[in-house]
Amino acid sequence: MNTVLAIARKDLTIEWRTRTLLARVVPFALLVLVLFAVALDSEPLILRAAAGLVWLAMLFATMLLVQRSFDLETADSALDALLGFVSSSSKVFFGKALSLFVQLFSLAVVLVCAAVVLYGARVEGGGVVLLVTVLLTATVGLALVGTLYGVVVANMNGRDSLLPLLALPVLAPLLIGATRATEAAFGSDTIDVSNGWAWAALLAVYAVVFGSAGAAAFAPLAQGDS
Amino acid sequence: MNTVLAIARKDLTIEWRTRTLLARVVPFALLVLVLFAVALDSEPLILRAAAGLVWLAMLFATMLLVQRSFDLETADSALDALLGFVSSSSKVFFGKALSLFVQLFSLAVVLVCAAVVLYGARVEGGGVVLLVTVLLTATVGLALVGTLYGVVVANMNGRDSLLPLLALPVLAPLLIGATRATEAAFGSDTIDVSNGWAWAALLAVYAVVFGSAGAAAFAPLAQGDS
Amino acid sequence: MASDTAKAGSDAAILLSGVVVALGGFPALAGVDLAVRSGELVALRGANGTGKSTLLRLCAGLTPLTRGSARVLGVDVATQRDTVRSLVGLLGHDNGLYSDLTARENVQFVAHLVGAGTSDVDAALDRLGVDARVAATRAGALSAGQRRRTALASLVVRRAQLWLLDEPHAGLDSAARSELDGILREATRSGATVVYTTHESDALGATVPRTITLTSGVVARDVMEHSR
Amino acid sequence: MASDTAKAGSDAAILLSGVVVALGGFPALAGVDLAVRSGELVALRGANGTGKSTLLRLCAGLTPLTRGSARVLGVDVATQRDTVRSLVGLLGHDNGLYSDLTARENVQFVAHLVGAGTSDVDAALDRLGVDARVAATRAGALSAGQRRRTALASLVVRRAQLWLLDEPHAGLDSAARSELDGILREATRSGATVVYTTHESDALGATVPRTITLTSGVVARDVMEHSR
Amino acid sequence: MTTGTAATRVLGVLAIITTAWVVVSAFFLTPADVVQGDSVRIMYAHVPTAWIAYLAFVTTAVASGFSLVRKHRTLGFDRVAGASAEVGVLFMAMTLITGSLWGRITWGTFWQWDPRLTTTLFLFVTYVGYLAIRRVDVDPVRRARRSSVIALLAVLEIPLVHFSVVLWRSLHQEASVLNTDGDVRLDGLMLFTLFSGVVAFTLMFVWLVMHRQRLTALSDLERVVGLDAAISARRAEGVSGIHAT
Ligand code: HEM
Ligand SMILES: Nc1ncnc2c1ncn2[C@@H]1O[C@H](COP(=O)(O)OP(=O)(O)OP(=O)(O)O)[C@@H](O)[C@H]1O
Ligand SMILES: Nc1ncnc2c1ncn2[C@@H]1O[C@H](COP(=O)(O)OP(=O)(O)OP(=O)(O)O)[C@@H](O)[C@H]1O
Ligand SMILES: [Mg+2]
Ligand SMILES: [Mg+2]
Repeated sequence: MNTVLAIARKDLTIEWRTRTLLARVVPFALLVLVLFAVALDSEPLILRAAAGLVWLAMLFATMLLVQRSFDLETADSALDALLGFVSSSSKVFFGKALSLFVQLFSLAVVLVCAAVVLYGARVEGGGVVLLVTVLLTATVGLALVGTLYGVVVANMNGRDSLLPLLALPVLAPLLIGATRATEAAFGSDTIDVSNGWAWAALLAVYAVVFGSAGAAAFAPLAQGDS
Repeated sequence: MNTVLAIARKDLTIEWRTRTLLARVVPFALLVLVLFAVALDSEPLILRAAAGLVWLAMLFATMLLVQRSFDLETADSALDALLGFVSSSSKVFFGKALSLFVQLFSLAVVLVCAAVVLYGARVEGGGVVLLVTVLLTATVGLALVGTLYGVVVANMNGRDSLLPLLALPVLAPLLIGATRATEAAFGSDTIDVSNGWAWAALLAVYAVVFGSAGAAAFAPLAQGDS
Repeated sequence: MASDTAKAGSDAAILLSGVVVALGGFPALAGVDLAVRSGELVALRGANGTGKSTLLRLCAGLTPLTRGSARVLGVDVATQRDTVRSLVGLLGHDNGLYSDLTARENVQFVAHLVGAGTSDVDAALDRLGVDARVAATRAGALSAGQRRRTALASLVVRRAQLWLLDEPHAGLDSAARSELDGILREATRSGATVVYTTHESDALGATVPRTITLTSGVVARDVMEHSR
Repeated sequence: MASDTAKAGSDAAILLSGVVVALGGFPALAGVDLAVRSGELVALRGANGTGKSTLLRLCAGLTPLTRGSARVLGVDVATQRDTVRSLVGLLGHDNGLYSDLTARENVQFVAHLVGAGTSDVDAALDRLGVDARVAATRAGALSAGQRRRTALASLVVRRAQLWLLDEPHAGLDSAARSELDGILREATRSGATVVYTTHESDALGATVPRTITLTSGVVARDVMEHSR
Repeated sequence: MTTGTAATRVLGVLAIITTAWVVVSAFFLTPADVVQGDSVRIMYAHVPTAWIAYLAFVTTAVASGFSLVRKHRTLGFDRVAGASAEVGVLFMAMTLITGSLWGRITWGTFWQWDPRLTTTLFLFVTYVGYLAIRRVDVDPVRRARRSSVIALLAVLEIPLVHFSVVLWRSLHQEASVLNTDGDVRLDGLMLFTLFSGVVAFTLMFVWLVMHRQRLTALSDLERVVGLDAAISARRAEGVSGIHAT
């Protein structure tokens, strides 16, 4: 446990020092939201798509953060050594996933606020609790899947382009679920709040599946890299 | 000229050997098209936005290809040496932009075909000539801007996240222009073909501006890197 | 040619027999038989591309075995690479540092993971001549030699049972070299086994107890000094 | 302390006076005065972190000058860095190779850009002992020493007027070292100037015409051998 | 050297015969649909290819599981996994192509953003990614581990595709525009032809995988033989090196 925290803290220290999230990923994600609006070019249309666009931006931001997280490890072959220091490689998995979760959750909060401001999305009443639950479960899922596929492509030549190819299809269900649940929280007329909770529950299941898969698969994956 | 070609050929040889474009970026861009559709989740809406979505996907793919193109140069500090070999750094600029253009143009053709199949976009008659012109001018612009900002962030820590932040705002006009012109070529009812040609002309101007800016600015930018 | 690889047994730190490692179809190691006893200090020599780094990476569990059998500290490298990794300290051609942490934070991180204390960190940094200013500078900004020193400090904190060092002298100045000499001899004295590669004739003082020379992926010579 | 930096003039390959280079606020060079004549062979020595690499990178136009004046081959480094770059061949701690091209393709690419022919490429590879198999292997898969040899072959093809080499011996085996010795001496004989850093006492045979020692960012000693 | 054996030849012949029967039956014996007309005949290719693609991906997952667990025959199972995934991607591509042609005829467009179509596309891309990972040139054991993990996760998408209609839309109130299973009513001969199609494609799948698997096994073997030669060459070099010193 201590090890997990130490690894997460190391990543967050580096993040804090380089301000990657704050100075770069957050502006990038906001920009993506704006670009969507530009590409769509129609008010009612944007409002309808708000939830989907927020999560799409989250997906792209996840790719960036995962790449960054593993570039740190592979730039000077630190991962090789790191795996020798810990008693079980799954600790590395959870440590890196934890720091990713913290970053993604902060980003998600910012993006939802941006959606309220930019797209005119509205959250009220029971929607708030649902929204927070969705943000939590979905970002946990993103962090776990991101870390898992991050280590798959770590050390590979051209990993920047390989990561999205592998991770995005797997994240598609998460995108759909999070979008639907967020729509419900935004008070859409095509989906009600109770249905939103059903989606949130599915997101939780998704996170658990990938958490266990990641813990189990990390060792053979990390072992294999050079 | 010879130097420009040699540099472009080197990049394309590496591309051919690693198949980054074919095996990864093309699937990634197609995936982005699909994810957009999933996030929007409404047929008529998707059709309306088709042109915008194609160019948005192109923008993201450009980020990947530019990163890859400069990772090659900086991984072992090859750029430092390369700049010493050429009589003028603008040759490096045009060489790298040329190889990027070749890759982006192929990608654009694939994406437009995908839009026809997936989004039900239609091109006929005079639209074809307009479309080809737009693809050419817009990808030239993308290649030039991408190369210019690629060298700005080359050698910077955490460039993966910095590049989109810097380049995307600059590319916003290109996104708008290419979207409008492509809409016209797709036979939209909000914009006609002659207007489309006006946008295409603007794209050409944009490309020329960034071509000259790039040629002029490349030397001081490349010099400044550590 | 004093070959002396027959001594196996339970106290063997490294025991290779018929080891082949193919990289991209090329046999970087083409049948290596080798036994290193616990507590030995071994220099690995040979021309460029003869397989020294490959041998070290194999023993550290980083490169898969293609043929033959390899045991490190009694553990089978082919099947239990995870265990091997946790017993071995490897310094490769890369330093394994996080460039956005300071030199001290890098060593501290390792110390935390392996359960060493702050005093160990200070002692290690001090020993390798990483002064306070350098220790407080981000690793990415350090000079080549300072980075190498920091990586060695992490290794000292680590206290592995088997030390594998790939050209540890590269980039170090003469002061750091003689310090490294002392560190390696001390490590073997306290029971650890040390294998390092080098291209320099006078790298570790004049007398290295045992020198193994590789040629084209096989052991060509294995020379012991008579007394330690 | 035989200081001998006063000799300036039009045939100076490097002429530094009062050079300060600050990196992240730290004066890596803290006032260097130095003159190197064309055709000289100079070894740069000093402990880790004393500014050797910084000095070479400054002369190659890769690091900006903070104070003082610096001319390389008659060109002002502060204002005409592009020109400086094209006159100087630098081998840094990195090798500058494209890992997806083969060793031969890497050298060939350089040759193409600088206008050298295929025979030059073959000669350079041959000279540095890069055999056909290694030349046809992607640079990313080569051993540390093979990569270094390939980078040196590129430099030979380059035929720069001023050669700056940062620990060129690191990773090379003894055969490659003596070949490098020959290459550098030949280069100076044909009029080029060579400055290299090293930590090894016997790196380039016994007699190096001139040895400059840095301490804490300033020149501490500058020793000439009496005869060349 | 060939990759054929008596078994594969029998399989091949059987596959050809059943396929021929399916073609004849699909085009000439079965009736046209009341609603869809002759275009319904695409179904006999479309549906079986989808199911065989599932079969292929499940095979990949099972083989990958064995490859991860077994210490010794890792590479053998990995070869089967790879071969099966290749064939599966081929079949899935055929599902997509026949489906969109069918769509072009019945809906007037190649593609609709229907949940099943979309998830099918994701499934397809996932396995394209899987094949991309397999293409990365690393040590075979390492590659086997990585791709096995991916295959085991990817196979979870199949239920997603199959139940997507229920999962996705049921939460929406509107009925689905495209009802994939509703508007085709199958009489006895149609059903029989459909299942003949399944049988024919299964045979073809097994035949293709066996060949593909053997082909990679052969090239692996060739690599081993090549390695043997390379090892002796390198050892010879080493011996001459020893004499030189
Ligand atoms: C590109 C377009 C299409 C794709 C990607 C596609 C994909 C699929 C898939 C994956 C299945 C297997 C479902 C399963 O059993 O889990 C399937 C089954 C089926 N498809 Fe399609 N399809 C497409 C277009 C169409 C069209 C246009 C029709 C008819 C109008 C159609 C009719 C059917 C029928 C009748 C089945 C079998 C019954 C069922 O399992 O639902 N499909 N399709
Ligand atoms: N993918 C590959 N394809 C072909 N040859 C390879 C590949 N990977 C490694 N090699 C070869 O295997 C050998 C690896 O040698 P290794 O790195 O162990 O050498 P070394 O003894 O450490 O050399 P150095 O002294 O230069 O560090 C080299 O000859 C290299 O060319
Ligand atoms: N951003 C920075 N902040 C603080 N100090 C820095 C920074 N960048 C460089 N330095 C310091 O400047 C010096 C640079 O030295 P340089 O790399 O030139 O040393 P060197 O003589 O080549 O050493 P080595 O023998 O280790 O290669 C080092 O002491 C380093 O710590
Ligand atoms: Mg080596
Ligand atoms: Mg240095």
